[in-house]
Amino acid sequence: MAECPECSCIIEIENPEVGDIVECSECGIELEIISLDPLILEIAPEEEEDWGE
Amino acid sequence: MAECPECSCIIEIENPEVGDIVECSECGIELEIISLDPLILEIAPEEEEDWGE
Amino acid sequence: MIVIKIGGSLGTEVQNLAKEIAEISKKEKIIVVHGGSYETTEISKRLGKETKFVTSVSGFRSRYTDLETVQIMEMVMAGKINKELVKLLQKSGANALGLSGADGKVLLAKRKDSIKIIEDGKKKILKDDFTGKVESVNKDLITMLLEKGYLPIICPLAISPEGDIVNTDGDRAAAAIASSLSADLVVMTNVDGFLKEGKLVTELNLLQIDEAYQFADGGMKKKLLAAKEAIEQGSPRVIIARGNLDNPLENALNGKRTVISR
Amino acid sequence: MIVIKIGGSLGTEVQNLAKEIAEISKKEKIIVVHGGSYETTEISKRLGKETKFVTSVSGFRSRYTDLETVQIMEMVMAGKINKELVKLLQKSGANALGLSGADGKVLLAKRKDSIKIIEDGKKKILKDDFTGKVESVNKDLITMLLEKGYLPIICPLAISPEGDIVNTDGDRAAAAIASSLSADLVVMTNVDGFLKEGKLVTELNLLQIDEAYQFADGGMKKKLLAAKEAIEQGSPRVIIARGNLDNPLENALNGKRTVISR
Repeated sequence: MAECPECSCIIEIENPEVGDIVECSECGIELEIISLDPLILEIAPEEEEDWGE
Repeated sequence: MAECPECSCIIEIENPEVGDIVECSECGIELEIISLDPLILEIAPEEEEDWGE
Repeated sequence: MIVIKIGGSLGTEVQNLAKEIAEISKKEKIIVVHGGSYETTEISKRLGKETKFVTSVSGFRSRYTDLETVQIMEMVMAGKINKELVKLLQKSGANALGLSGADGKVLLAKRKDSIKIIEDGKKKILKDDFTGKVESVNKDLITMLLEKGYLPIICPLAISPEGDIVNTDGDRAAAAIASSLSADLVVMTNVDGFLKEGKLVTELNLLQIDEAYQFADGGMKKKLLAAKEAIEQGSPRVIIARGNLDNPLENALNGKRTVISR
Repeated sequence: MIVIKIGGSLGTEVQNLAKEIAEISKKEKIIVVHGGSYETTEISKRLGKETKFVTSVSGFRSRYTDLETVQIMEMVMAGKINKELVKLLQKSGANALGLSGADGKVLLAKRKDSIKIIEDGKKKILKDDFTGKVESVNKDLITMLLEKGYLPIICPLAISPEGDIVNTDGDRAAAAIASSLSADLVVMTNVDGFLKEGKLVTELNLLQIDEAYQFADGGMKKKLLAAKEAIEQGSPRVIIARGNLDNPLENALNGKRTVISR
């Protein structure tokens, strides 16, 4: 369980891993799992995707 | 035993190896051993020496 | 003026192309942009560095480029491939001059220190990745070199404003260079061009590219995207043609190919 | 104008130097020439390629440079070291631009496809060796780049008239570049300068170099020879100074060093 930094609702996440992107079930914003213990979420960067050689 | 290409005298060479430089005992020119069987000599190139990194 | 994008292989096909390029560069200004992904993976293996590929959100396969990987790419792409191409073209009579995008800021790219990827079906954030997209081209430097008779050979390792060397996609880097110079772009590949259900499509315009996209595989998708970016930003024409035949450049300019224009 | 010859190490000492060079290049034109022998041997080992050193007839140690070694040097020197130096200087605010001697024929060298060496006491001919001596410098290209505000970083892999890439000695390549541009040459090393029986000799002229030669070890012998070649061919001054201290360039220009002049 963790709090959405955008709308403060409590979200349940199954087998979370650091770096995962999850969507807030309430406000739908994309969140990044920053740490597991304690479980902390941050708003995921709006990065355009990229690729190289 | 091999013939000096410069002065045609016959030279004796102990345990020759391809690429060795030897001096003709007669005319003193530098010779390069090109092959062993048969033993063939050529006048060694006048190359300046060089080195790199 | 023509920008020619080739892969990273140094086999017979590029030796044919080098002779053609040297010949044509006598009457037409030419810039070569090359890749090197395959050889980078090979040399990484020999150096004991495991290559990790990630998939971008819209499905493009990309090398996870940590700092050690950047240095291996400097060795393989900016070093071996770039200088072997310089050697090949010098031997064919062209005054080739090799540059990476970092040199003189030929390619300035914005580095994203975190990018979104898909891994085992999960959307994830990947950090410490030195990948980026070309944002600007030092066209004054390229033009100056061309005017003095040099043939620039550019490796798509760009530099970020912070001074980091960044891995960029060769096709898109070539597109950025071509459009900055309003030059045609020829992309060499190992098929005849864009194939729609197995049949060569000889002409496409900007509007048709999105539709063509659905019929293309990963590699061709990237080339169609690069073509679109090139034309939108000022390149008059993009040609996709086969590189592994006898006169690849002659064929690309006048033979069997896909021509994309506005 | 100053040509600065540095080794190939990318440790803290070169990071200090990079900041100084970026600073001084605002008011003085600077060209950097670098080596890379140590790192080349390291990467060769990791790639499973055994390095063979040979001794030239007059006693200089030289790497047997077959074709595979040339490609490893392209990777390590023209690739990794050159581009890491470009990155370092770009981060310090200088618009660095890296080139190998093959690019635009910056360094033209005569390749000797057979050289005389001493092996196990025997004089021998060594074939297929891609080593050579710099015969000419493309000073127009270097001058053009300097005038446009670039800082050239040159790797001593030259090109022969036949189009082969050739290993040349970094000190002598720097000497050729400095003399072609009538520039001062600063050679960074890991001692205070030329030491005669342990004591620093602060000044030497051309006549004294031959005598100094007897007191020098292999590495310093090469630097004295390069200094002699530089001054004989037009460089006003050659400075040999220590590179591994805080402000190496400041020290070289005004502190504890050996200054060689006509």
